Amino acid sequence: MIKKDLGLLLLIVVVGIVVAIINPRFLLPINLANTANLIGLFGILSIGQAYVIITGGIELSVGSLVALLGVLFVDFVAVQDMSWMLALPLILVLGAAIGAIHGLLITRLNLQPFVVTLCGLLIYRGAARFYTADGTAGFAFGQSFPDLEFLTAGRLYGIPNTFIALVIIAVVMWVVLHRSVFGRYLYAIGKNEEAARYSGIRTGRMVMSAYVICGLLTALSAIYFAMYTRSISPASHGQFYELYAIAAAVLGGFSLRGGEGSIVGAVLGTVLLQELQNLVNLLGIPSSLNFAVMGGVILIGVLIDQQWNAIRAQRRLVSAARQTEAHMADQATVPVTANQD
Amino acid sequence: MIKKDLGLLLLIVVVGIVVAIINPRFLLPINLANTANLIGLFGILSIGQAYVIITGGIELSVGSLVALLGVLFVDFVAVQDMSWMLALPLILVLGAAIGAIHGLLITRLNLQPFVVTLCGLLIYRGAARFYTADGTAGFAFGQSFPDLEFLTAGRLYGIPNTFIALVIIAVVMWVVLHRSVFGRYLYAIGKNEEAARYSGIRTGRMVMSAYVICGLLTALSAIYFAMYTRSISPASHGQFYELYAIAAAVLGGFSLRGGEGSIVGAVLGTVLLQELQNLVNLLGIPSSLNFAVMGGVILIGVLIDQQWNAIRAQRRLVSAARQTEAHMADQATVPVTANQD
Amino acid sequence: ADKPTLAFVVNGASDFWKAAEAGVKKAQAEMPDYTMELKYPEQAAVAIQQRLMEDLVSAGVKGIMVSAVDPKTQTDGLNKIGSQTALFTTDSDAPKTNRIAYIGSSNVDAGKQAAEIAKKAMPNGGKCMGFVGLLGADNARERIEGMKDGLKGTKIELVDVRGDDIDQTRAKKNVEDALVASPDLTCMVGFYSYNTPRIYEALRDAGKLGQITVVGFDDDPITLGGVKEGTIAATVVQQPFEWAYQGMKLMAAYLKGDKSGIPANGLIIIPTVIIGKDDVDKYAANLKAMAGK
Amino acid sequence: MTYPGVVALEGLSLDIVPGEVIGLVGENGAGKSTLMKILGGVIAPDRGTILLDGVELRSLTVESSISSGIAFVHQELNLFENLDVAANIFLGREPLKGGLLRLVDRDRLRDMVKPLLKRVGAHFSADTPVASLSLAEQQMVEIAKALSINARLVIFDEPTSSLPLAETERLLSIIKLLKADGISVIFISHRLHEVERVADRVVVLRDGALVGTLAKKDIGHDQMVKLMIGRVLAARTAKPQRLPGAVALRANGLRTAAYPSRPVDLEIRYGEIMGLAGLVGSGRTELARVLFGIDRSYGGAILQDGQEIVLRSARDAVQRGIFLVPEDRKRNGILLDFPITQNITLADLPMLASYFMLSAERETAAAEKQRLRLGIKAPSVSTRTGTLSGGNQQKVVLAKWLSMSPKVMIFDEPTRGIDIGAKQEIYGLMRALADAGVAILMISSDMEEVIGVSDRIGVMHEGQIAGILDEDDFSQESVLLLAVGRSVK
Ligand SMILES: Nc1ncnc2c1ncn2[C@@H]1O[C@H](COP(=O)(O)OP(=O)(O)OP(=O)(O)O)[C@@H](O)[C@H]1O
Ligand SMILES: Nc1ncnc2c1ncn2[C@@H]1O[C@H](COP(=O)(O)OP(=O)(O)OP(=O)(O)O)[C@@H](O)[C@H]1O
Ligand SMILES: [Mg+2]
Ligand SMILES: [Mg+2]
Repeated sequence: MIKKDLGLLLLIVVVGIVVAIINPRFLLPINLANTANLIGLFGILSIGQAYVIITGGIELSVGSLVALLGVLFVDFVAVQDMSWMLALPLILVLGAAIGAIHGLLITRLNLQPFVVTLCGLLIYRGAARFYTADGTAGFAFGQSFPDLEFLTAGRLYGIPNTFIALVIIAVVMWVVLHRSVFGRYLYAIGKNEEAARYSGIRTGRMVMSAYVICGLLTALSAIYFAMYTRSISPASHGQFYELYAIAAAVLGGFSLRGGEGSIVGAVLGTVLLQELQNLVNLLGIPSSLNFAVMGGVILIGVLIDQQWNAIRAQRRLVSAARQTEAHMADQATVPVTANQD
Repeated sequence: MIKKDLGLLLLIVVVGIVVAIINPRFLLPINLANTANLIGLFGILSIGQAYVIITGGIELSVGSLVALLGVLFVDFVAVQDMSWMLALPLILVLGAAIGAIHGLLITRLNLQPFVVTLCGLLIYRGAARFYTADGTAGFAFGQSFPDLEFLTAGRLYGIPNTFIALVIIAVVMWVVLHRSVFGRYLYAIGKNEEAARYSGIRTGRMVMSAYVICGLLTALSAIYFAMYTRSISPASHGQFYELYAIAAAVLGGFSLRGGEGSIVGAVLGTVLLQELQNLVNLLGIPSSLNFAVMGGVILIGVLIDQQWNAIRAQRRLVSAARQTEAHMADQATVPVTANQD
Repeated sequence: ADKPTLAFVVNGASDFWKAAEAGVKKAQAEMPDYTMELKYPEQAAVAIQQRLMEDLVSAGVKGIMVSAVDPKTQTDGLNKIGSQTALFTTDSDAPKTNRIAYIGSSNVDAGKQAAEIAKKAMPNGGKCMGFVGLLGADNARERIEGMKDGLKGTKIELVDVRGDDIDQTRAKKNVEDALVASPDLTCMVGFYSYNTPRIYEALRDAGKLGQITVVGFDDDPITLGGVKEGTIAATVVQQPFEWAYQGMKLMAAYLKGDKSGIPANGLIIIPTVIIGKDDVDKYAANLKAMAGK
Repeated sequence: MTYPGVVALEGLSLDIVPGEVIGLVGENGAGKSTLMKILGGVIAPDRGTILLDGVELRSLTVESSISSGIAFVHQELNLFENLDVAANIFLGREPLKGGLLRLVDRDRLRDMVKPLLKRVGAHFSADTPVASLSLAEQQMVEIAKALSINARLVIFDEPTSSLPLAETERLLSIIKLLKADGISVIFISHRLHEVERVADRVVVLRDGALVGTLAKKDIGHDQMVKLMIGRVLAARTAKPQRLPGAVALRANGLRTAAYPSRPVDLEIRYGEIMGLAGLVGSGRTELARVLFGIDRSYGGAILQDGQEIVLRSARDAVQRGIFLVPEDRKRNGILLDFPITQNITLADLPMLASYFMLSAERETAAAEKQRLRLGIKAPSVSTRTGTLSGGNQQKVVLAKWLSMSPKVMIFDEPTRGIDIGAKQEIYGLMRALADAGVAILMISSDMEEVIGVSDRIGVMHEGQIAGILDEDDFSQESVLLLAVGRSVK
């Protein structure tokens, strides 16, 4: 796992160096900070998605949720004059509740995650559009919420607060996934849900928690996105973000079959994707190719990973065979003594 | 299986009756023909998708392919002055080739279908946009290809030729999936690929064929779509069509875990989805709710199906228990003789 | 590479901007000591456009002319860009930002011109159905609003506007469904550049060309063809070529320190024009010439 | 043939003459299945040759293996639940019609399947969906499938591990019929008495090598065991060290999904091994699942230490010290991809963790302890569990529960597919547990096992306890009579 993450890190660094050589402005603090900001926004989404993917599920409604929750947040704060200190937790709770509903439908009613969240994708998008009657939700001119803005779009010593938030969340979620009992349960469920249940794990609750975590992080990210764009046209806001999140997780080594992947990988996957977007803009590559570059890199990354694994498995096989032969030679006398027993 | 299809048919008819009562113009031949035309277009996509889903795979690049192949077809015919008799098979071959590449990556290099086709989604969209430099590909005013137009957008006795094409394709594909050896192998692979391999089935080839079929049908559909809109802006053309196709298949009883579903179901799923879209327009429901209506109906459909199955399983259990009781009473003498051996 | 770069950032990929591209090219030809480019964001979304502009600023662009995706609420983002580079707006203005000037036309006025077309074509009144890509988008709203305004007090009514989310298949089906749902329609309005051609084609398929008054926007070749044929009453065209051409020159001058081109109110309005049957040939020829073909 | 970390087979030669039944025995992981998979063309050997009638078969694939007349009943079931019986039996060899379209000739297929089903004694029809068959019935389909190949050699890899009594007898007589037709058979089983009855020659594998061949006259239980594990096993079962105590778990009119209309009454006492016998589908597994909280009950009550308890999930049962070693190991027992350690600690993580945080050291220590205690054969506790042999995998499942403190342990077919040596060890472990005061319920379809290990035997018939036998009444016949719904005496 750690080797895989290192490979990804290396790729990120190499791409960075190449871009910096072609256009040194890549390394300007302002550019790095801008990119870090977006890494923060998308990284939080990816971590949420990762929690669902680890259980063998998938959450396709992320993009629509970013739109719906973003619309609601902006509307609450800018139009309904609700205090943001109230609106923020409200939105988080809403995100968690939606996650819980998905989890319930999946674990209690045994529906497929793909189907449930596909319906979510359609329904939440429609709801967001209906809520604003297809209009845009945004802050009026001069409307300003200094504290909220500092928290969501501000910078600390030049580092965007969203990036700091990502780092904190990533550390916490890393510990939870890789060092806690809950995390181990999620891996077990992803590998073999039934066996996990037969070991006394309440798999339903665990899976539900994963969707709740995803909903919660998505809601947080939705607020950040809303404060970044400060304007949300519900028809297009957040479109395809679920694909970005899934792509980042997959690049980071998550298997959609469940039970595999690391949080570090998901974050690095996000970093690589955002670096690529930055690169397309900085190097003047036609933006029509943006998607193609992203798709190409993911495909190549996954291919290399796969080939790498295949080669390693091959090698392990050969060396194992050698070892065993040696071992057997050593042991050749043992069965005879056993025979005298 | 057939019971499930009947349920769906019933739903379609009931919705149709309700709409017809509210707005009798729903039943006008012209409206039916218009809707049949779109059912033809989307139905072909759904059948292609169904072939992939039956193997336990998924094809996410459908929408992007519709854009890329559509752009190429229009460009060949309208701009490059290629004969459509040449361009049409060329596009079909291209679609099949792309399907074959997906199949190869999935079966030979063991990549996950979701990942491969997600990359396809990104790459083909980018390719289409790059090809026209983000412009629109379309026929010039008055440019006309009577034969091609008759075949792709014409009507026979008021029935759109695309719908006739769908019926023919559905029948052929039904026979192939439900009556041929190949179809049986696909079901077997979808349920348990390893066991299928143990039975001497060349699973790699079979899965690849499924993707080729999907690519081919997608290409055909792309041509139909291109001739329907007669103009393609590659950035948005065909967006989300993969979701429509998957949704239709799922509504029609396909399981994304593979090995389940019928062609009739996929077609009926398409019919229902198009009926819903038609309904939104005819009843003057805000277009922003279009997606939400679709999502809601799919969710409800899947839920009913699931509950229905649960109830049926319960009943089967009880009746099975009764049967066994009767059966055991008959057999009570057999094992005793065996014991004397 | 040391030449100062000027960027024209559009709001999404669309043929509409092809003319602007030609305008940028023409300006570039006249001013070789600048690098001028036109940038498409890969999606018509605020976040992505904002990102694109930030990256351009990072890349050292000296001036940006932008058609903001959502100018009303994008204020802060635009101000951020405006504080780092010379910012101009086009297509739709963002007057409350620190942009230097706006060059473009007024969508409300364009809507009013569409009303003029309808009034002229249907002196006895009628019932119109509108079609648009994104119902919520500013340009759509302003055009619809302008048209409704212009129709006030007449017997012509804009009964509904159907959206299609920029899905051309749905755009055409919406027209077909409208023909079924409301048989008493006498006129159709295509608010986005691709809506008019879809109306044209759906009417042709239904054999209703000429029976229903079509009011168009923009200059898709099919639209112009229809106007010429007489089956489309007329179309309201903006002049993105001029926006781009004049805008680029203005920016270049501004960067050199020449601020004479900037009016006091910061608004440079290049009016939209109605292209009817009589003007269409001239307009098409002009278009071709601009594109340098 | 090598796998990562193991040489599964090494320098082995074996020849088979027509009409001969070869019994192939060996400990778990001896390489029996591997050898057969090579013959079946499923995996390729690293070196060596296979000769048929003196002609070398090169690069054997599944198809060429089938076409050269080798039929195969795999150890793990390979059926497709979404297809019907007929489709399963002839999958890959369907009768065709319709020329290039390659349509399935369904009528001919049905005609071809009918006699096969009759031959294996199945009472379901050709178009029954496999999903609705029980495990044993599915095994019959597998056997019918092997028979459908006009084979010259039929390989049965532990066909009886999920077949009880009557069906086992049927299978043994089928093997005799095959032999009479001049068809060779390789019969792999850990139930040595079955091997004794059918084999003309017994071949014994140990650690991937052939360690001995027994001619018909030399075949005997002890000889086979000696060759397999290199020594003679001590007396089969140890006697209980103490008298059974109070009732630990009681089912009071409990109804399960198998027979919702039939209540089960059963008592399990501390310190005893309660055997539970019965025919296939008599509802034993369902009962175990309800007692372990996996399935809900359809009525009745469960009492632990005289108190009624409600089990909403397996976790409720685990917390009360009621553990289940499930029937289907791969599906319910272990995570093949997890290292041994994580499988062993999975159920006990909260105890091994502090403040919900895992401790790798404590986990490894706990696992290492169990590995030594149970003698799990593996390079280390960090080995992937999926690479272990069946018996060792079963020990891992046991280790999971033994590392906690069981009060009631339910074993569902605890020695299914496990070699004789490991069986003895598991019997020993069960007895030791009982002696330590644990109440044990052992569901088994192996008659020898039920009679040899239990202190009392409950027999289930159609979802109800048909009778309880005390040690003095133990006999194959009385168990069987109860199992088919007759009364003893
Ligand atoms: N896919 C695999 N990967 C790694 N090792 C394997 C694999 N399959 C089998 N082995 C190993 O090869 C050896 C032989 O296994 P095999 O399945 O042939 O044993 P067996 O004699 O059939 O045992 P059993 O009686 O338990 O079925 C064992 O040590 C096993 O762990
Ligand atoms: N997963 C299942 N799906 C459908 N039917 C099942 C399932 N499990 C058990 N059954 C049915 O329930 C009945 C009781 O089965 P159960 O497994 O409880 O019996 P058993 O006595 O344990 O038999 P076995 O020796 O086969 O395990 C059988 O008729 C069986 O076909
Ligand atoms: Mg084996
Ligand atoms: Mg059982």
